[in-house]
Amino acid sequence: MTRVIFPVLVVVAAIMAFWYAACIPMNIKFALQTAERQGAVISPEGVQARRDMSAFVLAARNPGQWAQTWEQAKPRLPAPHQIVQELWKTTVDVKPTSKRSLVFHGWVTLSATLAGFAIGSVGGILLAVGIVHSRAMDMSVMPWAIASQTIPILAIAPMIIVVLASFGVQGLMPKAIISAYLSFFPVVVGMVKGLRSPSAMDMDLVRTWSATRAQTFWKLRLPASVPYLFASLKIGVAASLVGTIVGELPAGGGQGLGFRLLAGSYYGQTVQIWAALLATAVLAAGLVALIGVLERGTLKRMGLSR
Amino acid sequence: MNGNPVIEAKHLDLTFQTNDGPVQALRDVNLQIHKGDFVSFIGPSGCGKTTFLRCIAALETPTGGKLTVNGMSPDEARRARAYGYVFQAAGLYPWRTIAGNIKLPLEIMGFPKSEQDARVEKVLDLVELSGFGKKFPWQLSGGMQQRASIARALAFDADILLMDEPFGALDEIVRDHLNEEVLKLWARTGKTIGFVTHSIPEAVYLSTKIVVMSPRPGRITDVIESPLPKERPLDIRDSPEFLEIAHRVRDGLRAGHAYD
Amino acid sequence: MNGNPVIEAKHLDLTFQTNDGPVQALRDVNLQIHKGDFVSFIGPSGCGKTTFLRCIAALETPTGGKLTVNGMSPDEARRARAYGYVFQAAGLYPWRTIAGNIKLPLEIMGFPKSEQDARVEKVLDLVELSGFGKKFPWQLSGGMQQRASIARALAFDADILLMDEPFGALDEIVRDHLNEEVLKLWARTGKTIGFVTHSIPEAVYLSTKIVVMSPRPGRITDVIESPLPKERPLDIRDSPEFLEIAHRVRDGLRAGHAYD
Amino acid sequence: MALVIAALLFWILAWYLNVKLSNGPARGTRAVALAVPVVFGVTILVVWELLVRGLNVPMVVLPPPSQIAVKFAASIPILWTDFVQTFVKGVLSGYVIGCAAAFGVAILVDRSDFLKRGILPVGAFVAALPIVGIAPIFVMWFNVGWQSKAAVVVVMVFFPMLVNITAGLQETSAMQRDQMKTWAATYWQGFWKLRLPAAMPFVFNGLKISSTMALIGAIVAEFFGSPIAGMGFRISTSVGQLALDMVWAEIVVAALSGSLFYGALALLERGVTYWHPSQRR
Amino acid sequence: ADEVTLQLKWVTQAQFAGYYVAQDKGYYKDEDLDVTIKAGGPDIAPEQVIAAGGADVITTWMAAALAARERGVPLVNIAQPFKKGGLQLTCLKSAGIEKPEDLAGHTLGVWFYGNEYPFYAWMAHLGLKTDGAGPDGVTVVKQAFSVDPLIQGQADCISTMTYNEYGQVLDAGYKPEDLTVFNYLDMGFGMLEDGLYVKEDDLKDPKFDDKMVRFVRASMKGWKYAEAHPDEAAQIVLDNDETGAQTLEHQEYMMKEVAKLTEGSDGALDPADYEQTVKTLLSAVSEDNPAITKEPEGAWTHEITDKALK
Ligand SMILES: Nc1ncnc2c1ncn2[C@@H]1O[C@H](COP(=O)(O)OP(=O)(O)OP(=O)(O)O)[C@@H](O)[C@H]1O
Ligand SMILES: Nc1ncnc2c1ncn2[C@@H]1O[C@H](COP(=O)(O)OP(=O)(O)OP(=O)(O)O)[C@@H](O)[C@H]1O
Ligand SMILES: Cc1ncc(C[n+]2csc(CCO)c2C)c(N)n1
Ligand SMILES: [Mg+2]
Ligand SMILES: [Mg+2]
Repeated sequence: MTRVIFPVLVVVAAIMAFWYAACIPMNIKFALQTAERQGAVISPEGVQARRDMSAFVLAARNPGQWAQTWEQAKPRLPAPHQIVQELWKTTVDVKPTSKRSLVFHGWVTLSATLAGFAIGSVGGILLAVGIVHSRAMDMSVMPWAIASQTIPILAIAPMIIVVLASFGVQGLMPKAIISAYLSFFPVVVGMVKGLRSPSAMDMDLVRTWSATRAQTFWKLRLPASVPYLFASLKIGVAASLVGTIVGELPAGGGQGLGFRLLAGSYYGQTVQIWAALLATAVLAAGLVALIGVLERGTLKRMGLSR
Repeated sequence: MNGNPVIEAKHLDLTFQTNDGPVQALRDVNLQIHKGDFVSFIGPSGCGKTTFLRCIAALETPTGGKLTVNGMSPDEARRARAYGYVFQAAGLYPWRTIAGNIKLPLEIMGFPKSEQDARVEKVLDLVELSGFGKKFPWQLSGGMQQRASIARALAFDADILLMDEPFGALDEIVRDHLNEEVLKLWARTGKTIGFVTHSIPEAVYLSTKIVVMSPRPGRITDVIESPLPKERPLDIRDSPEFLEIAHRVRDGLRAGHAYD
Repeated sequence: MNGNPVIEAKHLDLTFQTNDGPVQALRDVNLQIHKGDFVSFIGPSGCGKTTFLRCIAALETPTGGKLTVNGMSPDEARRARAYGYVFQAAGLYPWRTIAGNIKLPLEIMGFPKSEQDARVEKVLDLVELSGFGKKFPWQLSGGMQQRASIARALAFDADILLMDEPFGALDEIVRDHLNEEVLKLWARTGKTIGFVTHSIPEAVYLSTKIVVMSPRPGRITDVIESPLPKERPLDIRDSPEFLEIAHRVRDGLRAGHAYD
Repeated sequence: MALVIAALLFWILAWYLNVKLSNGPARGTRAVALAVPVVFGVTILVVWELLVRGLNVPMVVLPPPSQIAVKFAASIPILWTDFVQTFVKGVLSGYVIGCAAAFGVAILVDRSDFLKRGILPVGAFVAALPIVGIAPIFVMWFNVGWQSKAAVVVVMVFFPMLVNITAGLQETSAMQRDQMKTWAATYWQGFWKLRLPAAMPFVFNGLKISSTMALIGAIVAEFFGSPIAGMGFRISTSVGQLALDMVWAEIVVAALSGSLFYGALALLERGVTYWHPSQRR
Repeated sequence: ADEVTLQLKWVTQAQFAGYYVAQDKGYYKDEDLDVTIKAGGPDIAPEQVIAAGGADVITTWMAAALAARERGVPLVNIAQPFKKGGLQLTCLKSAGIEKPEDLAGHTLGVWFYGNEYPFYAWMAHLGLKTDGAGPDGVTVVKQAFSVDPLIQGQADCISTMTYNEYGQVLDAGYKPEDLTVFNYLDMGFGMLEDGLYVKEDDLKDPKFDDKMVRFVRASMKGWKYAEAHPDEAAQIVLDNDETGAQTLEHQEYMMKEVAKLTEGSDGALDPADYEQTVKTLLSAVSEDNPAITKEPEGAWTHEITDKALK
């Protein structure tokens, strides 16, 4: 564990240093404009004169304004501490049930993600079972499954939402279905691989015992596929989350981290965008880690880890 | 020998259809195996030993000739669970304990729970693995795994035991030891055994009948009935009779061997 | 034998530090190998044969004692490209043809292009694979692959050839054949050869000196100088001298063996 | 209603045909391997057409395939402009830059165990960022042109590639590396002659995964600002204009270019990793 | 109570205050209506939603509604709470733009999603090409619903709504005197915004008709209340915002600006405004601007408002 923590800390520290440094050229123009308006002496004077100058030159000529680049309300690039403050404000300082709480929105997104992930992985597993057992399905479905993933989901997401709404399906479900659409594919691919992982010898062996297809499935294929299943579930859950966010974008005006992202972009609230982004990443990392824990537990129980 | 043969092949042919054209794996194979025989198949790589064993086990379908097992077709025999099959690698399922692995065919064949446990105990004992039932395969050495795999093939008490190079992956000394064990087992149970091997001493040491095959297309070039007694200590391998049979096998092999 | 030893080990110790505590792989190993010797190492699994060979090749660093190769430290010898090493599996790169594989060490060592081709031709000839240079490894049989891997170790003409169970994966008959080939090669080139094997007949058939090792911690229990002549037809293996040495080796092995 | 029943019948019939084809005597052949998915695809289109017409689905909700095809044929110049804008300028440039960057970092990570332990977990976290959130930021930073789309693609492609290349470089066996050592090979000799070729199956795995993601990323980014060309631009604009046939024509272009991109990579893979067991047979 | 589903064009904000106030103050309940207000978003086309049966009534811009009508979704305007339009092009004086003729050669941010029709009509009128800058053309970029392009210096003009983005530009530190504003309405290219539309066929059902009468009556009551009490209305909107991302300050600003647009409308559509909208749309029919190609018929009715306002 400590073998990892120290290098990670070093890398994170390096990123932070770079980040603060990057804030200066990114935000300097606006900082100078504000400062000038408040009467500070800026070189060169006047928005017009600075319009086409390089941010680096401006930063170099006005070192006195650097601090300002880390404190703007709507910066191009918010400084890390601003994001942390925003996160703090929207998680700890407000009730978790409040609409202003990221915990609340995180929960909404999470529940749609989990629902979508459940649909997607169950669907993916069933499809994989079909593909493994039916040649016709194998040959016809697989190429189209790949093609389906090249469709820009964001383009059809609104249509899915509209069509489902006309059937009275609203709220969590449309998002979950879009999220399922993104998560089923890695699960299908992984499960097909896993269900086919028993060697020819393994398959022959159960044949010598005159096992039925169902017995072969439950006693050989399924257990053999477990490691593959977990590997693809990890990819699938991350994809699920992206799907939920994508499903939230066109819907507009609802609850969830995706809306926070979008609302942030409508009102130029960059700090809010970054906070929502970070919250999403934490959620994704958490979900993947959770599956990792389940994986380790299951594989250990199955005697597959050593 | 006495009575009807347990396994009988008459003019057996098998041709695989491959992308590069047909491959004739077996041609005009004739053989009788009687109850209680220990038959070894030896021959260069690719000569059809495995294919023949698989035909008996109904894992391949011959393209010509006739093959009967206990008077039935191989597929009927398979469905009647007439044999246990041991592959070269132990092929134990890593997610099941040793006992779980041995229980697997019993579950599939629908043995009652209580009997399953009893049988597992019995065969574990038979291969000298009592006490290892709760271990996972990877916690055992290669030799022990191979014994567990034999135990698994024995558990449902089929009359015929087919083994395809079961000890190919083991080192010579462990192999010697397992050879002794198999012989003891055979003596104790009186099963009919078909055994594929690459090793001349192993074939001679174990068998009552040695079938020498030659490749492309796989034919039987020699069938040697062993005059060795049933009781065989390891150092029988230095005896003149042993060496003589070994010599005959080697000559038979040499004759039909292409090196690559 | 005459002159300075090519390889000399004095009180060699090697302990691996593992998660489960230290594992002593070699203890107090003393051995001299002279120019032109053919030395076989035999012993049960885990006795340290591979480890010893790897020490010579500077792939492991001994934790005690002294080891010299041509009077240098093993690492110096490695950098001077003093030896060719043949691993158990052929280890050919599937994306290179046979010729490309053999050329690989030559490229790395910076041989000029024209010489590379000449050498490839020569060693392909030596292992009787002329004409197969343009094939890919997977298009060859296991035996041929193993010969290609030997050719690769020979291509840059190192004085010492170290082989770690090079024929372990092959069937007995192909193995016999390759044994003959290696002997011829050795006779022709006069190289010093270190050879690890599990097979008693192989060790006896090939070597001028057989080193028997015992496990945990790996020690040398016997060093047998072979009285067999340099010229060795295959049926020398049925001669009384051969059997006697084989017996001595087997006894040495038995003494130190735990079955599992 | 009749059309709905016809759709159902057609489905059953086509499925029966596919089952027959794929289990029939010609099962191994190339023709069948091609015919079966084609039959499946055609079935979907026919069933779609029949259902849309049979159930009187409004055209502004879901147009029938025939109408999409007509629109497609009539709008080829526009579709081509959009394809060039999004795919050629945005996706390809971002893809190349992203893969190259991943390659560079992979070598760094490969050479330093410290960096490996530090960068990979952080990278995994960064990869969890939803691109839809990054897209508006990048549009703000890099302007509405193709550059911002390329930047989004770079970010999307970078991590899957890094992970795959790093894993691939570790793919060699200890034996193969020992072999290099016995020949006293340098790091770069070992890299070019052993580890890179051995890594190729992984590299292509990464290339294929990121190819589909790259296109989606570029289209998403166009939703947050673009010149008045591009697949994402056209899709969102056409939705606003209720020109759903145009939306679907663009989706067809996206799926087609995505699949072709994927197919091209698979073909290249076949050429480069001809030696890998998965490519033989 | 009768159920009514209203699909908005955009996210919850003071632009739709009248409906939220009507809901909050119980005006709908008083009319025996159970109203569901569905927020929209950038990629939700309300016309599509109503066509698919996901809503009974929608708010949208007239251009989009007429376009939908041509594409087989016969929408009818039943009420027009917005008398004036808030869409405008906001330019930087510092970029040298003071009057329409100065636009040539500049980069303009335009909203698409069906909001682009007035812009194209205006450009056609000015004779400016929209496919690239030059002495007689402008560079058009699709602007997301944010003011970033102007602030970041990526465009010299951007689309704004008086009640929303314009305020954001001011927030960013620009003074009104730094900016040149072209209001489409003032220039004669105005289009009716935010009207209430239903499907023509539905209106044939007297029960639906009656429902709409009550709905429009209650909504207009809501609008008038919101106009009179902007701060309270803003708070109501904020309470209905699910994202929790809106600020009271901004909604108050928006409500005050929106009130200027709804002021003077009793809900009934002014046929003159309708004529202007149609004229504008027909004046610039092109590949880029395929809103409508011919004079629409029956696209509005006074039937509902007449009954509602009695
Ligand atoms: N499924 C198959 N399809 C095509 N050819 C096959 C198939 N199985 C075996 N063969 C071919 O049939 C011949 C006999 O193969 P078989 O496996 O029976 O040989 P073997 O004697 O068991 O060899 P080994 O000692 O290497 O195990 C070989 O030439 C082999 O290539
Ligand atoms: N890298 C290592 N780390 C820890 N222990 C090791 C390592 N390599 C070998 N060992 C241990 O050292 C001992 C000797 O191993 P070695 O591989 O030399 O045996 P061997 O005689 O070659 O066996 P085999 O015949 O199975 O190849 C074994 O107990 C092994 O487990
Ligand atoms: C009917 C209707 N049509 C278009 C818009 C578009 N619109 C108005 S304000 C705004 C920017 C965000 O405040 C946008 C895009 C709308 N709201 N309502
Ligand atoms: Mg075989
Ligand atoms: Mg070894």
